[in-house]
Amino acid sequence: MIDMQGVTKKYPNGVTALSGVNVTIKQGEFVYIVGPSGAGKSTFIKLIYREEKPSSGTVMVGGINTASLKQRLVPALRRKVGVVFQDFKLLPLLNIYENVAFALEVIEEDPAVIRKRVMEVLDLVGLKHKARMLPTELSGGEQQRIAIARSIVNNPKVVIADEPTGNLDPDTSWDIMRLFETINERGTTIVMATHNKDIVNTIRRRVIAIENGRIVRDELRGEYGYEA
Amino acid sequence: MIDMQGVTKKYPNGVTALSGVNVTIKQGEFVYIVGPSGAGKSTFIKLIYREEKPSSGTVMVGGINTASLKQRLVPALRRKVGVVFQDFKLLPLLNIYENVAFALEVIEEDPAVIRKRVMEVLDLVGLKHKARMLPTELSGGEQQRIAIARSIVNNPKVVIADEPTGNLDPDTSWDIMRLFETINERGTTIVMATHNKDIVNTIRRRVIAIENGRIVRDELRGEYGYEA
Amino acid sequence: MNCGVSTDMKPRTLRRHFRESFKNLRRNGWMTFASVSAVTVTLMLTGIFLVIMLNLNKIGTDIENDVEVRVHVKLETTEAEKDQLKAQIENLPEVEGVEYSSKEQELQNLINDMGSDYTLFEQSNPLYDVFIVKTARPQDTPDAARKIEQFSQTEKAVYGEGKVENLFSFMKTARNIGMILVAGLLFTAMFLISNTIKITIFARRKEIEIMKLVGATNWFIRWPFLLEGLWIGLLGSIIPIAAIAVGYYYAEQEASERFASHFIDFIGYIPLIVPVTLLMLVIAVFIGIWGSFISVRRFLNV
Amino acid sequence: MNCGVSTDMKPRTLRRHFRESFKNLRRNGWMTFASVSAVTVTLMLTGIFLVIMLNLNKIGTDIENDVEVRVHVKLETTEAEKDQLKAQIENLPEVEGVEYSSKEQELQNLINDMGSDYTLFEQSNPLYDVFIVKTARPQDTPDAARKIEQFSQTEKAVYGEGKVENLFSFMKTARNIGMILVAGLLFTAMFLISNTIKITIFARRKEIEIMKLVGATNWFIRWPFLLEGLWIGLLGSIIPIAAIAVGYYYAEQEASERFASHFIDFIGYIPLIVPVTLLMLVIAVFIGIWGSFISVRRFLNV
Ligand SMILES: Nc1ncnc2c1ncn2[C@@H]1O[C@H](COP(=O)(O)OP(=O)(O)OP(=O)(O)O)[C@@H](O)[C@H]1O
Ligand SMILES: Nc1ncnc2c1ncn2[C@@H]1O[C@H](COP(=O)(O)OP(=O)(O)OP(=O)(O)O)[C@@H](O)[C@H]1O
Ligand SMILES: [Mg+2]
Ligand SMILES: [Mg+2]
Repeated sequence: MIDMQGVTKKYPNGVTALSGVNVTIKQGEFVYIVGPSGAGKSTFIKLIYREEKPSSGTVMVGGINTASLKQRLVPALRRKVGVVFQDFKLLPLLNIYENVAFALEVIEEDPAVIRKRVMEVLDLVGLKHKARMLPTELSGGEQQRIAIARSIVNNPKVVIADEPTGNLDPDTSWDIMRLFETINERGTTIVMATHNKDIVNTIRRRVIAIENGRIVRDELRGEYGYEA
Repeated sequence: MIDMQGVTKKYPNGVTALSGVNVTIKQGEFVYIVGPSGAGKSTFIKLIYREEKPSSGTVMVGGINTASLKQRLVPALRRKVGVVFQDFKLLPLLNIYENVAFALEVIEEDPAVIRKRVMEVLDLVGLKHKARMLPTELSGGEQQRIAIARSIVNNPKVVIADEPTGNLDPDTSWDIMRLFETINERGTTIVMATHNKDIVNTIRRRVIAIENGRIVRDELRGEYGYEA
Repeated sequence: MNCGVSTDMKPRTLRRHFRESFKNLRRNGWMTFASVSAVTVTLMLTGIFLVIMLNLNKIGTDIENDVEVRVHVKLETTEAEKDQLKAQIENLPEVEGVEYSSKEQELQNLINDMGSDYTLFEQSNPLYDVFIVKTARPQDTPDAARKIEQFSQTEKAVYGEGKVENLFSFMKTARNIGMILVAGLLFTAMFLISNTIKITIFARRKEIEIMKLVGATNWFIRWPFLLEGLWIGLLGSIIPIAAIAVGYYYAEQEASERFASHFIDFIGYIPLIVPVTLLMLVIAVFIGIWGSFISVRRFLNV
Repeated sequence: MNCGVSTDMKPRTLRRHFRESFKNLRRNGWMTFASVSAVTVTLMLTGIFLVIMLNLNKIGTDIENDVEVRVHVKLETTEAEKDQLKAQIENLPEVEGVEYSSKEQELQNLINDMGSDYTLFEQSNPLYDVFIVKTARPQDTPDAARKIEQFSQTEKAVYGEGKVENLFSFMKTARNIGMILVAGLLFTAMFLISNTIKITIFARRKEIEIMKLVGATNWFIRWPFLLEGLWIGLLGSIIPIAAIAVGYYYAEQEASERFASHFIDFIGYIPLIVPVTLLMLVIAVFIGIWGSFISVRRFLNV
């Protein structure tokens, strides 16, 4: 599903965020990306939906080389990848319903289907009753759950989530994790950058640890591994 | 230091975020605010630095009634309260150094003092080497640490931090907590909204739990108390 | 995984874009107002200026058309010879019309113009019979005069030599300046409208970025913006078009009463209002859409 | 905890605001460019228009000043009586100057103007000796003519009755229209400049909000914005001021050569350029600052 070979990412300001990364993630896997602040987790994730292109090496997603992908075909890639952004990236002038519906409108889905499906996922994240509110009228954790709802609403083949529980209390975090597990059981690949030791150590899955832009550990059924 | 009596906050859209809150926080205290997503923690914090005014009840900060405070005097209040915002609120066009220095420039501090002090706090949060970068060039956790640096740079009497470790790995989180403890030992009041069970249960301080806009628990040396 | 995004838009998606463009006007309330009022003010200025320039041009043309050749007929000329001269003049390709005025009429005109002092001349009229000749194009007057002077019965062909050439050269310069001004104003109007739209879209570049990241194609993002540009252009042109339509109605009436004696004659209501209105509409709509188009494009390469 | 923030600014803070305003121009590069070019284009238009209107007004005034009273002196008047009449005319309060022209001179002028046909009159000159009277204010011409007509040696006082009144009423209307146009254009320029600045500041409202939350006073936030408005105004006025200064230099030279024969005389270089430049500078700077001021104010109540 996702295959990175010899990937290095150097930002224009000279910072090398990733270097020599080799990773293969198969369809249906559930992968945690862990590592200290500024290690390169978000950069790793941005390479998958092509917010960033690798400086060298190849990133293949579903058989597509993202670096050589034509501008015109980028939307097709992004529709197959649901993303929970670390900073949510909700459209500030659209209400919650419209924000989530947007991901279905871009694939020109039937309006009746959109209505049904959006209310469904809003219910899954427990925010059906806030559908008509604007993002600025929600708490941090609520915004995060909207971002999660949007990432899964169009049943993407891959969901990549950057710190999806950073603004959530443990209870709500577990609810979200159960949601991800359910989706994963249906065959969706899940890649999740996280700092949440409890979750990683409880729901044991493959753990890829990044430090200083390099993969330092890659274990099936791994642990969080950073102890304070 | 901070005294809320009968505080209710109803947002213009009709949501009641806090109701009947009575709390007194003394100078020098260290208080955790815990509770589920959307409980009213950020609203509680916004009342202290007067981003929001109470719908009813009184909020006194350092003897000032924030609701009746004249517009002209609001800056004086905010200079005594260092805030780590849940969404960081860094100025996007200023670099890291300038963002942190801004909190000292507003109090017309001596430029030499500003330089020294800003580099000092950037060092404390481990980001001295990124002083010339823009916020968009930092990782989520790095941005959060800049927000923390800015909140403490002018040695405020109160530091209120909304989820200050939400984007940090456990190691870095502990570093930040040690920083807060040091500041607290020097007499600064610290009010911190958090979802981090480990921290609350390890560094035992007063815990105020909010659920559905009401204070449901207020214990000295309390525990996080929400178990999944 | 199959690549590519269908480029045909479903009809319901077009409907969605229309709905979305209206919603965006409301969502961006303040910005919409600022853009619409910029269009309004700019078009108002352009429209008023256009109306004035077109009328000045008309008046200039009227003055040019007043130029004529006065052919003094030799004193001893017989009626038959006069007819022949008239025919000769009419045969000239430049000539459009010839009128005869006897020397008695001429003296009467002179007395009317200059005052009764000239009644003295009634005893011995020193004037000539004249043919008053109009050319099809006023600029041909000097040529026509030169040719007429060759005819045997012509004593003299007078057309204000020097003055007429100066008038034409002045009008030519004035027209060139006017054209430059109109072109400059149209350019300015277009620049200001598209500049305003650009700034408002610049302020929304984050939105565009997010839409792209969520999988929207460039055209999916563009459509509502283009439609917004269209509505802003249309909304902004309502007041100027109405104001000029009403204002010119009264201005033209007033002018035809007040200036009738000065040979000043405004362009008729319909012949002026129709093209001016159309031009304003075209500018507003075209620049609205085009301004949106190029501004959105800048932020689509994410 | 002590309330209140000192309202006196330290000198180093003012220096900081200057530094910050320059940095902001750079940080907002694209927006700065858009605002500056809006100011440039608007001022260019305003300036050119002003120059044209001022010159048209000048030409109109020149035409008005050409109006004169021609006093026909009775045929039997002696030289002494003529001197007395001249003195009487000069004593009128409206009158500025009186010139004498004998009937021989008058005929010569007529022949020069109308052609040699009129040499016939040399044998029996039907014209009068005339005094040519100029009034201080052209509008007083009809009054002066009426008074002069009462004097015993006056045969007739001619000033183009009817035509002159029409000319004045036309000029008055034209001046009023011109004034409305200039006022409208100045308003438009100010509106467009401040509107552009408003939109750019609207796009930065989040910044203002954050600054307030971090403890900045309203004036601390305002200063750099006001200075930015000032720089944008100044930067935007460079090109139009330079272009008009150079352009008018050549236009005036060209005009004085080309139109000398038409009594068209442009306003001198310095008397025109100095006030026009100052006006443009004032508009740019004042509206730059004022536009920033009112726009920032909208977002300061956080
Ligand atoms: N500006 C606002 N306008 C309207 N409603 C708001 C606004 N801000 C917050 N709310 C609502 O008030 C309630 C409390 O929000 P608050 O941000 O205080 O929650 P919180 O405890 O900080 O949650 P989290 O842990 O998710 O950050 C929520 O239901 C939220 O939707
Ligand atoms: N757009 C950018 N331009 C320049 N440098 C960047 C950019 N984004 C990230 N970086 C740098 O790249 C490195 C890795 O950043 P990244 O966001 O991938 O870290 P992360 O692992 O997600 O950290 P966190 O846990 O704090 O979110 C950091 O040093 C960061 O400063
Ligand atoms: Mg990250
Ligand atoms: Mg919160």
